[in-house]
Amino acid sequence: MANLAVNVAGVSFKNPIIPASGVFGYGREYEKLFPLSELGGIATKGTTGQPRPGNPAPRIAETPSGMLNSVGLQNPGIDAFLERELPNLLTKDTVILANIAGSTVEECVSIAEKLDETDVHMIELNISCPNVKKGGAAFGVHCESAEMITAAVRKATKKPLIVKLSPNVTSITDIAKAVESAGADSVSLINTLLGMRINIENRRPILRNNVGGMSGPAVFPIAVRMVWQVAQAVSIPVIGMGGVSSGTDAIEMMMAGASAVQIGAAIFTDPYAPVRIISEMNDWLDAHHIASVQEIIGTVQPW
Amino acid sequence: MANLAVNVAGVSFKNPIIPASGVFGYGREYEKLFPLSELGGIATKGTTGQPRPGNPAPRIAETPSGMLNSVGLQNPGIDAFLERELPNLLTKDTVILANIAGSTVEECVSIAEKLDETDVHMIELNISCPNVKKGGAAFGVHCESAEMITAAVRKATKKPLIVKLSPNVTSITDIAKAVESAGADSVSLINTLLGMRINIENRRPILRNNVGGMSGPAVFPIAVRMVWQVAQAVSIPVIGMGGVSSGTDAIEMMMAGASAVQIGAAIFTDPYAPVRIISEMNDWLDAHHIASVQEIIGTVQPW
Amino acid sequence: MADGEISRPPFLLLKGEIVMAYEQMLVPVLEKQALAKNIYRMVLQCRSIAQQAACGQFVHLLPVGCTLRRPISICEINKAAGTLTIVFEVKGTGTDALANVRAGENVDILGPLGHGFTILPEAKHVVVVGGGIGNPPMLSLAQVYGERATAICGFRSANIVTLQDEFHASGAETILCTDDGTAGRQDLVTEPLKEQLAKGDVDMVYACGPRPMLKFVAAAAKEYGVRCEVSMEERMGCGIGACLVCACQLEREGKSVMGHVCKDGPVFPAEEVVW
Amino acid sequence: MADGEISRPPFLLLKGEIVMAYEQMLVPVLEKQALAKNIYRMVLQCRSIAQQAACGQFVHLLPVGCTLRRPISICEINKAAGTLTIVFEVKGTGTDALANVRAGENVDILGPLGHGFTILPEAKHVVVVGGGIGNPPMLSLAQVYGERATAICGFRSANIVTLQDEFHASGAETILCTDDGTAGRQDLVTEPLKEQLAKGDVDMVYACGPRPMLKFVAAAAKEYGVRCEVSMEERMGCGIGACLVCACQLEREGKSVMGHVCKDGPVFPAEEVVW
Ligand SMILES: Cc1cc2nc3c(=O)[nH]c(=O)nc-3n(C[C@H](O)[C@H](O)[C@H](O)COP(=O)(O)OP(=O)(O)OC[C@H]3O[C@@H](n4cnc5c(N)ncnc54)[C@H](O)[C@@H]3O)c2cc1C
Ligand SMILES: Cc1cc2nc3c(=O)[nH]c(=O)nc-3n(C[C@H](O)[C@H](O)[C@H](O)COP(=O)(O)OP(=O)(O)OC[C@H]3O[C@@H](n4cnc5c(N)ncnc54)[C@H](O)[C@@H]3O)c2cc1C
Ligand SMILES: Cc1cc2nc3c(=O)[nH]c(=O)nc-3n(C[C@H](O)[C@H](O)[C@H](O)COP(=O)(O)O)c2cc1C
Ligand SMILES: Cc1cc2nc3c(=O)[nH]c(=O)nc-3n(C[C@H](O)[C@H](O)[C@H](O)COP(=O)(O)O)c2cc1C
Ligand code: FES
Ligand code: FES
Repeated sequence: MANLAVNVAGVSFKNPIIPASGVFGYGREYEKLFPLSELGGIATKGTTGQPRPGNPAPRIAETPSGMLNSVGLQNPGIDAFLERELPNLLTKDTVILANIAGSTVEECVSIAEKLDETDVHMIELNISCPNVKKGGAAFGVHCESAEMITAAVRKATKKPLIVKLSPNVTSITDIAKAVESAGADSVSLINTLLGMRINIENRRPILRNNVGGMSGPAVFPIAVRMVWQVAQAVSIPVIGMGGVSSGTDAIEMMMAGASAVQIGAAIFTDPYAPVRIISEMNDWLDAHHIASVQEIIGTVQPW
Repeated sequence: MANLAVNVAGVSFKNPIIPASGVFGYGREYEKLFPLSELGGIATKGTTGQPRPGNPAPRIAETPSGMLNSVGLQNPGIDAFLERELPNLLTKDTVILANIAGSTVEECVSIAEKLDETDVHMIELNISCPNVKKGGAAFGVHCESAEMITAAVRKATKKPLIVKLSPNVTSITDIAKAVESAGADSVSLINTLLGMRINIENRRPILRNNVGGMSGPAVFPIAVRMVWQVAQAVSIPVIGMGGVSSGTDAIEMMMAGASAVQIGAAIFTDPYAPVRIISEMNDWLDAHHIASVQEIIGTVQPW
Repeated sequence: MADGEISRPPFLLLKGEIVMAYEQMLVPVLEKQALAKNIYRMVLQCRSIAQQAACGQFVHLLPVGCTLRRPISICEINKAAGTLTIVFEVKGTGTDALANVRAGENVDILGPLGHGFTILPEAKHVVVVGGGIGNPPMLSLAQVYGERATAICGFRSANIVTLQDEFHASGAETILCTDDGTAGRQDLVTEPLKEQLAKGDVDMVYACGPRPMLKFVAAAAKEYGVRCEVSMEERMGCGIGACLVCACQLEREGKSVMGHVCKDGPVFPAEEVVW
Repeated sequence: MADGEISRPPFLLLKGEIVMAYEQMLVPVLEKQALAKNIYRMVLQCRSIAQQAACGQFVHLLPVGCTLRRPISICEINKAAGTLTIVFEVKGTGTDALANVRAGENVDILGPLGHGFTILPEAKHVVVVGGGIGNPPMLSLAQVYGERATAICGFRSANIVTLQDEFHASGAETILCTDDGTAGRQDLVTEPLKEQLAKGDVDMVYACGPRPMLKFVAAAAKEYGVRCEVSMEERMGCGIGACLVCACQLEREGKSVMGHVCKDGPVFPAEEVVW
């Protein structure tokens, strides 16, 4: 048994594996398959100030080794989250990352203030959802707006603050540096890549929202590259995600520089993916006589 | 038999299918499998001013439903291309797109001037190779540099000028509009997405160049989305590529707005991919009683 | 766990007891047949899933090579044998891959999932209406109600008529309709449905099929003031209610709510559906 | 085209004659055996490819589910039977998928490819040196030269020793070495090689195996002034010389040139290789 514990921004995780925001709800459905206490942490579905119905269906399309989604932040709103979901989650003996997805600075700040008064362990500020627009572009695609919103939320909470970055940018390292300078304690990446599929029989986009976010194994090489670049560019810890579907994928992501790893689409293929991946990581470490998973973080040697 | 002919920037193609730059060399090897005259056109390997040896090997890695390459523009240089390859290509009864990959404006201009004196049909200016750097970033990732280099090459040649765009940007429509305003007759997209894979056993990137360009079916949804966005943003014709591996993929790309379609990685899986795709497109059009492939261009109806 | 079924490996770290409402496992295909062109019937050995399964629920199958699972309704439940029967039509890559699984090979199943049909133990007469590939889930209802059920099976044409022997064997009065009259009555399913409803003794109408058909069935039931449940489709991710992918607009107590086909459905009271 | 081989469909638009140097087709696996743990031998029926194949060339196989083909050297060429034999080790996903193909099923092949070994019809004595999974391509050379060849087969350990019967049957003097002495001599292949070279009658040394071994073999041949050819590996895309993916640094006439393993190789004169 290797030691799987990691530490991100001062928070201890029993292992590095965290179901990603949006695929795991608030854990209730997966708890019927495995105990949530097995997980390093749980990133909750993106929360907005008010309840949101999300986009019309269809909201999902399969793509080669991947998928598109356009759920569009359907959620019951921060108050219902605090009342109905968070207390239950906090009893589960795992780190809870509350994901914020406001569409204005004020909305994000107000949600952060409310979370600051709870026992939630970390806040993950999503500035990268392709559907959250401010003046035509998401906060996360420009350094100025990324920095501004991070600084505002930073002031609103003492909780460890993770900022979740978009891959749909020219330079993800510039954005990462901007949010670091604005006080983020960690960055998580990547959110989904904007994609589209068309039903050629009816000449309509498959997603009712026309475009959606691509994730799954297909995006893994892009995620590894971005995690590697960002880990070199900033000194705060990086949480890696994007296409991780096996223990060796998670090891690869950590060698690229991730201190912890989130699991998204893989859970649709295999509902046990997070616990399977934890188990596979352990097996790999044992087979390689590596005592602690922390030893591998950022150890890739570029040529 | 549907009519497969298309017209791009005044040039007639017998069908919309063009092997993409870099995967097809100058056609000599594939000519041993099928006559080059079957093809709509051929995009030649990127040409630089001087011969280039490219990057050290390994230069390729497989990824889920895709691949990474880091060939790095190995080519014999423009003079050898003009002397040894172009004359042969021009006898093949297919449209020749000479791909330019200079790393400075002067280099691109000088290559364009030399091509202008030949009978080559079109010039495809690659401003998007992740390996061609100018001051730390490729020309293709900023509007100003994209516009500047396009304008310079535009002045150097009367040939129909296609500018090939990078997907590694925040807004590909902004870049497309910039090169349109600088006089491009067409845009082609997408070039490869920057990615990375690590061999976790030796903790080294698989590619000797550390990072490489991702292509293949995995990127298809991203390519369709970008072609759709760009086709709406500009009024010059769009040549679509990225992950096309079947006749229905090509139809989907054209419905998204492409006037012609290039085929890259698919040819590694199936060396007959371009001719198979032409044949499959024809079958689909016949089955749907569509007389001419031109009727489907840009016909997707967004919700 | 029965012979041949492979439940999840006991993960190194997995401790503590879980009360499973659904399970994921690899289970053997006991039988596979083509019922018509592109329509296959499969019997899966999955004792614990069959034990818990109810009419109208579905299973979420992972075809080889796919990223996403495919939802398929349960057609027959045999709790004694520990088997489930499914019937599916090849529509795309996923169902094609499923159709290539041979008897004796395994499939990856997650189930039973969703909210099934409400069974009325006291009902005297129920009508089950299937359209096309919507017929299979109606069979399990016919088997529950037997002679108390009237099964109306609608198909486009004779060449895709399936499961008629099984419907007859269930004891249900079975009325076959085709759009083109090549088998049974040349009628839409709503005609025989109205005849049944006109009898005045129908306690419940159940339906599965294309959306326009469901809409007409729901309207007919409403006209006669008879309770009606319909099985809906939507593209899915998780299949268990976590990802919110399978949204469908519902109207509950006058309010518009966003429901989810995998958890709140696939069976909904017809009056909740926003057509 | 022989029975069972499926060459490319006659594309609607394909007209005109092509002289094929290589072909791509689906061909049946006639035999498949495990020779050792994770090492498989396959006999492929591919008449026209076998007709054109030469020692040291390779075939480019597409495993199911892969984007890229996998290069595998030709181990035996039977022009009369129209078959090729290959031997491969399972290393990753692609070779694993190949290992799961059963006799009777088809594989997608592109070949014969590359530049093979130079056969010296007049040679009196040649030495073929294989290391590990580099042994199979040496067999076809042993079969060409028969008693005029000495085959030196090096392996890590007895459990992966393969093809020894076939080497003996070729008529070649066969010397088996293992690193750990569990079979044959406990020696690196370079020891018996030097013994052979010391005889003074060797016309050519051929080698395939791990790069460090090739380097020592090349050095030994050079020391004795004997011509030497080595078979190199590099990751490939097209396999036919178009994509420039499989680059390897060469020295030709004092000049550094970028060669390509798939077209200029996989067999190179040892003195051209930049070690
Ligand atoms: C609750 C439920 C029960 C179902 N029961 C049956 C059944 O008993 N028999 C049967 O033949 N079919 C059934 N379907 C439809 C079946 O799920 C689809 O035909 C199947 O998913 C198509 O997959 P494909 O790979 O062949 O098609 P593709 O078009 O290649 O699939 C691409 C993606 O779209 C999804 N998709 C496409 N069509 C549908 C659809 N109609 N519903 C949901 N997802 C879809 C796929 O699951 C996949 O994720 C049911 C659907 C639902 C939601
Ligand atoms: C000319 C030539 C002849 C060969 N002959 C044989 C043979 O006869 N028997 C045999 O067992 N092996 C042979 N190999 C090596 C064989 O090609 C690789 O072991 C195989 O490609 C690994 O694929 P994989 O999917 O199992 O491994 P993965 O690591 O999953 O492969 C990932 C990618 O890397 C490539 N790759 C990995 N290792 C190699 C390698 N050593 N050489 C080339 N590409 C590689 C794969 O082709 C694939 O594109 C030969 C290689 C070359 C270049
Ligand atoms: C169905 C779905 C819903 C998602 N919803 C959210 C969300 O609400 N907030 C968020 O930050 N990311 C959301 N994501 C993105 C994931 O958290 C993750 O960043 C992305 O899917 C990449 O990881 P993967 O390739 O493992 O799926 C969602 C992803 C999926 C597939
Ligand atoms: C091996 C390889 C080499 C390439 N070389 C070039 C090049 O020299 N110039 C260029 O513009 N694009 C080059 N490309 C990019 C392709 O032309 C194409 O834009 C990209 O591969 C996306 O298409 P695909 O998904 O069909 O492969 C290369 C791609 C590959 C795979
Ligand atoms: S499919 Fe995930 S909530 Fe229904
Ligand atoms: S693999 Fe394409 S040139 Fe060698």
